[in-house]
Amino acid sequence: MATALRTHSVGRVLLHRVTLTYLIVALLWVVAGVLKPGFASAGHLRYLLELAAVMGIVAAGQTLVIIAAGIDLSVASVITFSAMMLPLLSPAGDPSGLAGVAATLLLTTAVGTLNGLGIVLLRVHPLILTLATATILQGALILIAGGSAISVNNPAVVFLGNGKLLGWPMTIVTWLVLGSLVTALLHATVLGAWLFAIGTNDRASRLAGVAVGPALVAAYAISGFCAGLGGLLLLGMNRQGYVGIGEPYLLGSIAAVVLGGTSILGGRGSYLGTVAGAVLLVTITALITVVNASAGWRSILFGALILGLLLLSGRDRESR
Amino acid sequence: MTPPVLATREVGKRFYDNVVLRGVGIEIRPGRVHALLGENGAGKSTLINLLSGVLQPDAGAILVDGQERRGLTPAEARRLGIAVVQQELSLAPHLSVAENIALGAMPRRGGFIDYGQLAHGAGQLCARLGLDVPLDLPVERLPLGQRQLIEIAKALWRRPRVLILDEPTSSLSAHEVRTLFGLVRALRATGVAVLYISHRLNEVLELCDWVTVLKDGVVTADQSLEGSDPKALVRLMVGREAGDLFPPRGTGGEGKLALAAHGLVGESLRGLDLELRYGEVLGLGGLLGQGQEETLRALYGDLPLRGGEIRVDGRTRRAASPGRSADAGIAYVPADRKREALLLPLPIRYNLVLPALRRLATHGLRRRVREAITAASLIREFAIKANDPRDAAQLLSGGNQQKIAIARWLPLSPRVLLLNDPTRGVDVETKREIYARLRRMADDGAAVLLLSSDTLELVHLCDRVAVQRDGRIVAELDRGRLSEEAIVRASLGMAA
Amino acid sequence: MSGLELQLRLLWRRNAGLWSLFTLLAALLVVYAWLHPGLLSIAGVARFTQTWFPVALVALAQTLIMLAGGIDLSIGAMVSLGCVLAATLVGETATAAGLGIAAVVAIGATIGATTGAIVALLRLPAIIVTLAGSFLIAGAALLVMPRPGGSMPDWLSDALAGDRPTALAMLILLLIAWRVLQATPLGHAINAAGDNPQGAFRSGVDVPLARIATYALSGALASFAGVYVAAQTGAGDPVIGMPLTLDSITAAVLGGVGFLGGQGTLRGAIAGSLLLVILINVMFFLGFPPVAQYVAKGLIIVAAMAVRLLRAG
Amino acid sequence: APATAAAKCIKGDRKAPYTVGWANIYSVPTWMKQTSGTIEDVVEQLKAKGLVDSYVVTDAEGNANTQIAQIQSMIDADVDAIVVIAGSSTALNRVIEQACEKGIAVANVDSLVTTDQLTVKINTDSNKWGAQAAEFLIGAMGGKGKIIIMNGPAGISVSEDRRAGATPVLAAHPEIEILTETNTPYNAAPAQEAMTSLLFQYPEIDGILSLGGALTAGAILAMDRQGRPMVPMTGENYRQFLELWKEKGLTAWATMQPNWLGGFGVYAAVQALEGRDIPAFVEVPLPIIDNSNLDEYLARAADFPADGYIYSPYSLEMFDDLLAGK
Ligand SMILES: Nc1ncnc2c1ncn2[C@@H]1O[C@H](COP(=O)(O)OP(=O)(O)OP(=O)(O)O)[C@@H](O)[C@H]1O
Ligand SMILES: Nc1ncnc2c1ncn2[C@@H]1O[C@H](COP(=O)(O)OP(=O)(O)OP(=O)(O)O)[C@@H](O)[C@H]1O
Ligand SMILES: [Mg+2]
Ligand SMILES: [Mg+2]
Repeated sequence: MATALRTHSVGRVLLHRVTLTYLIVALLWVVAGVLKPGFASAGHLRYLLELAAVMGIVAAGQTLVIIAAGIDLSVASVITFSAMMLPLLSPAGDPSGLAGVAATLLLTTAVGTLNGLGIVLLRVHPLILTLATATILQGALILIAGGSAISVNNPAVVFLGNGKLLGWPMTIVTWLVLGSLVTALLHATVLGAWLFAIGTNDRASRLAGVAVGPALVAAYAISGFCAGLGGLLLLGMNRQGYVGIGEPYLLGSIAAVVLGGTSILGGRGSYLGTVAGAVLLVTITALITVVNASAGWRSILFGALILGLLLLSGRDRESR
Repeated sequence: MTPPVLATREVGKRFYDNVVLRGVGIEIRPGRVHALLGENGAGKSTLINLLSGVLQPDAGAILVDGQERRGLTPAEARRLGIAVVQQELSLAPHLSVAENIALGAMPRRGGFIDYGQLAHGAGQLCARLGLDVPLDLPVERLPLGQRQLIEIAKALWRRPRVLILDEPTSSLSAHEVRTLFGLVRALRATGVAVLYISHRLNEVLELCDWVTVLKDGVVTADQSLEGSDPKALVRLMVGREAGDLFPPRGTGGEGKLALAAHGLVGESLRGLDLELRYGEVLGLGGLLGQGQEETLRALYGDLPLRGGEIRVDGRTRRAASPGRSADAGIAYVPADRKREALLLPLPIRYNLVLPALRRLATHGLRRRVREAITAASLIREFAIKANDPRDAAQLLSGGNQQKIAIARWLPLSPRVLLLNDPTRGVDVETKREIYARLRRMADDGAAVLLLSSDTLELVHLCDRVAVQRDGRIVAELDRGRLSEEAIVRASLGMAA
Repeated sequence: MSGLELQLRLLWRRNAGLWSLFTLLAALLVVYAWLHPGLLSIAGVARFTQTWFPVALVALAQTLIMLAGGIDLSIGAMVSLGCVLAATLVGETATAAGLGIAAVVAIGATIGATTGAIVALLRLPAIIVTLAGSFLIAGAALLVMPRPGGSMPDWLSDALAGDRPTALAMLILLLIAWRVLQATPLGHAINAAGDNPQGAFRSGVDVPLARIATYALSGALASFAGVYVAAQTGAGDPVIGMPLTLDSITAAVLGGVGFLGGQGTLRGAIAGSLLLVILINVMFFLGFPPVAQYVAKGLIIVAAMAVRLLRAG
Repeated sequence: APATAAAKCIKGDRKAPYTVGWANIYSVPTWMKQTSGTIEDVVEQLKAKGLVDSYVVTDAEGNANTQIAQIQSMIDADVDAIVVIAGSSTALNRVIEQACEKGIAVANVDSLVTTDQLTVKINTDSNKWGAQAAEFLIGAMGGKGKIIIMNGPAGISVSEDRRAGATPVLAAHPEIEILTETNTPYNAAPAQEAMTSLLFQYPEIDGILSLGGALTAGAILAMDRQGRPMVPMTGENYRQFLELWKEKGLTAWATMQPNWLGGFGVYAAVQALEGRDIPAFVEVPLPIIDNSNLDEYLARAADFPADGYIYSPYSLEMFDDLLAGK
């Protein structure tokens, strides 16, 4: 049980492990491409990346929260909420649609902030508090659903979901920008360093003068922002929001984070790993879609793939 | 001479490229208290981990009753009668005192836990250790010193033939140490072999019969302790003559009021009054668990108060939190470094800059180079024995971890230092450095409040000592009246 | 201190954080009984416990795992699998039914033990292993029964989920069984392994074994919940358990189980599951529309947690 | 009302005005919200006639076990009629039988239970749904070609029934090749994702047999994004699908699960309580949407939510006709 751990080698191993996850993704693409021609076509891979972008953006907030030893179970509801609220929040007089985008992101960030405040001030376990937030948002969705008589015609959102910038899909561009920001936040700012500290030992962090409360609120607020942005991208990609649009991203975002090597117990992890985790998850989801088998077998194949990849990508992890 | 019950033959141990033990032989015999000495990071804990099956040697052999044991596991070591007091690390915080004492060795009857025997046995052990706590209390609610006693009770529970104590007294007060020594002597009389690790050399001289000294992973002395004195021990460990442990005292106690507490009421505090001045080292003494730790936490802003007020520089403090205190130049070194100070899995470097992180950054952006330089200079100044500052802090030896807990505050140049047993598990040379530094800081105008379980520290380092009992300060001993006896008397509630 | 006194004090101590939950529940039960006097009859109690029993079982299953420091996302799938297996395997005669139920529970325990072995021996994160497990198990359930069907003997349905409070009796039996387990070294090892795995290992506790045992027990409980749902509904449904995973986690955490293991009690989890079930019923009788139901549920669950934690200080 | 009631479960001891309960499986999805709308509308109309005086709703949040508990609560509260969309085709059997024994009129609509001890089951025929869709598609494809079948979630009766209905039709046409099938929730995004991957996989697709919900909309979006030519396809009255159909000028066919099945359930239950002899099973004919009447539907689109379903008009008179088997 007392495994020898050295951080700089942990760092190396981690990097190594993240590299390994990327290698696995590549391997998976090659194997799938050989077995199922068309799977590894450039167009398909780009599409997978676009899908992974949404997962990756939602999982960005989740990464911050999990590194701080929390968890955000409200992301699915926040995504749906964002997609449903946007048409209501887009003023008719704004041709760019940016006002609606800003208002929606502000709203979801506020939801995240409330999550953080509840966790810090009421000292309720994040699992329960974010679950309660999700439940309350579901209630709000009953009111909103069916209320929006127009499908999305917000140009900013359509551009986000469908547009291209210098030949690159906007989803991927957005992901690149957000991903860089989150990576920088984690590794180049005091806040990021604090999140690692809090996730490792919040009591010790507090006694060392770390502003634990504000840092946690910030992490949950960012998670709310990321989920909101994910919702807008989905809305743009589908041109239509509906209740339940966020559902696959709840367990998906957590799985991407953990598959990417971030410890579910907090204190250890990287966003680069999450990126690989998101791509991995999206890839195997697509893979089981193209396998012609009954639903039962597909489910089994999916489970087996996750387990297999987990085994491949590293066994020296915590025993939880 | 009786044959050794537990011994090593030429054992070696390395972690990656760090060779920690080299050809170490040690023989632990029944009826003898055997001291294992060495500077921080010399390899003592590693050696006992080998002896107790927690780690496996890379070379050499472990011998139990003269027989070589390969692949020893903790469970097997236990069966062979080897019990180790690893400090607080192996307690289950949410389980009760009784359950922890019997952890892994529950008395059973017909497949079930025998609660009768558990209550009886655990109760008896607590009594023998002078530990007066309810058996059903979760251990997380106990102060560090009492947790340490439970760790000892846990080792004794198994009626060991070999008892290994890794710095068992490092957070016990003088009174508890007496009790423990009585117990160890009684065990010795019944033929138990004791291996005793401590950095408190006079304790070693008082209790132990034999000494093995480790230096950089090699045995440099293995001899009887008869006729030794502390200086001789230091010479054995460090290889040169020992200087005075404690620095000369300055004027002290004349500065302005830094912190003043009036009628504090809260967890374990029952109307506490205390004044701390700039330029002085104020000691805080007393028996274990009289609320001394709570006093420090209250001053640091970490304890919710139900009454009383705290003045900082003469101004009443309102919303208090550790963060605000740290910003105001107040530093706090907790006793329980593993749970309250260090971020064990994170790099040493990171641990060293955590409190100063914001100070070192510009506009919230970290300055890695500055951080690295700061950490490197702290490692040098405190002689922290680290292979690589990027290693996880948990890989450091206990004493070196303790150095981090103190060193990390220095970049903030705090004006008030609240220290809870800051030299716990620290070797003599480092202690000397820490004492000198504290004195220098006080001379430079800082206010130092030192809670210590080591009466020597209180007597020889402090300008003044306040003795706490039952949540109140019951005596203040100024320099003229400072003596070990006076502190113990006040602690026990006798007139000074 | 005598052994009995120690045992009683430990019991009391473990309830300490739960009084606000218990009080809230008592209040809700009074309100419920007042709104619906029919509750206060044997049949009323029987019917109420029937709806509660499966949730209580999964809450127990989750609590076991969380106590040992893990989390199980495959509990819902296991309920589904137990349900379809029961509707396929349980025969008409008493012997056949008994054997069938035993077989289902044994399968659940085996799958649980396998999961536990993967988590404990290969040291992989439980959250992902059990997520993968949930797909594997759900897939197996679909293979056993691609769509709802099968049947359970009527007499069995009546016995387990009829007008007699069998479910309540089983719940009490389970609590007693848990007390008994707690009084064994294994039960103790489970707690210690969750609380401080390294320390427990160093103290000679067989941590991997304790982990595997909890997963096996949890698998058995979840599959039995499936059997019960099959009996209660008279048939098998390959997806019926899915929503129960989240319920199980909520109930366990509400009942005071720490996310990091080591603390919490089964009766807390049972109380947590009761809160989830009774809230829904009380809100119906109070005439809450769905919108308000969601909001109220979210707020009450947070309040139930916050009150306890704030009082604990 | 006559002394001896004719409909199942009805004992004749309940008098107007009645209390109506709506045991909703999940109130959040838009389809369910629209269905609730028709129920509330019919309740209002019946209130005006003095037949109903109160109305209670439960929401099981998608959990069949919760739905059991809530129907139990309705029995305990002694409502007179219960309308239920079943969260599981088997799980509710026993509690519904209990309600029936208590003389409560139980109308089960849309997702049906397997028990027959209730007042009335109202539904379209899911088997026919699948069969007719398959027939249209095969016809539109000229009897041969490669298709992809898009199913709803696995393990759910409705989606299994629709698929089962298509099976014999497909089997009768050996020149139809099934490339592969999908199972997704009845939502656009997952369908679009699955379809996108499949499009890359199969360069040649001649038809899409989509068996409901928003699946077809997802398929169209996927094809559109890849610039693939549209092929004949089937679907449901999902507003976005109908709009895309018009926009792309598709060869398509749609039917629907009318939301007013809910309102109809209320009406039928109250009629039964009033002593009317109503059939144990009312099969609602599947309305067909094709190019001939697509515009009629789209003309009313603005009255329906963007992520909703454009259902055919209804009235109490129409319900009477349906009950009378007309
Ligand atoms: N698991 C490990 N991996 C790498 N290095 C280790 C590990 N454990 C210990 N070390 C290193 O081995 C050396 C000896 O450590 P050990 O804990 O044995 O010292 P010690 O003599 O007990 O010191 P102290 O008096 O401070 O407790 C230290 O340099 C420490 O950093
Ligand atoms: N998680 C771990 N992985 C590897 N080695 C560890 C780990 N935790 C502790 N160690 C090593 O095990 C040895 C014993 O651990 P322990 O925590 O008792 O340290 P220690 O040096 O004895 O501290 P103390 O001063 O409290 O006695 C130390 O040398 C430490 O480096
Ligand atoms: Mg040591
Ligand atoms: Mg040590």
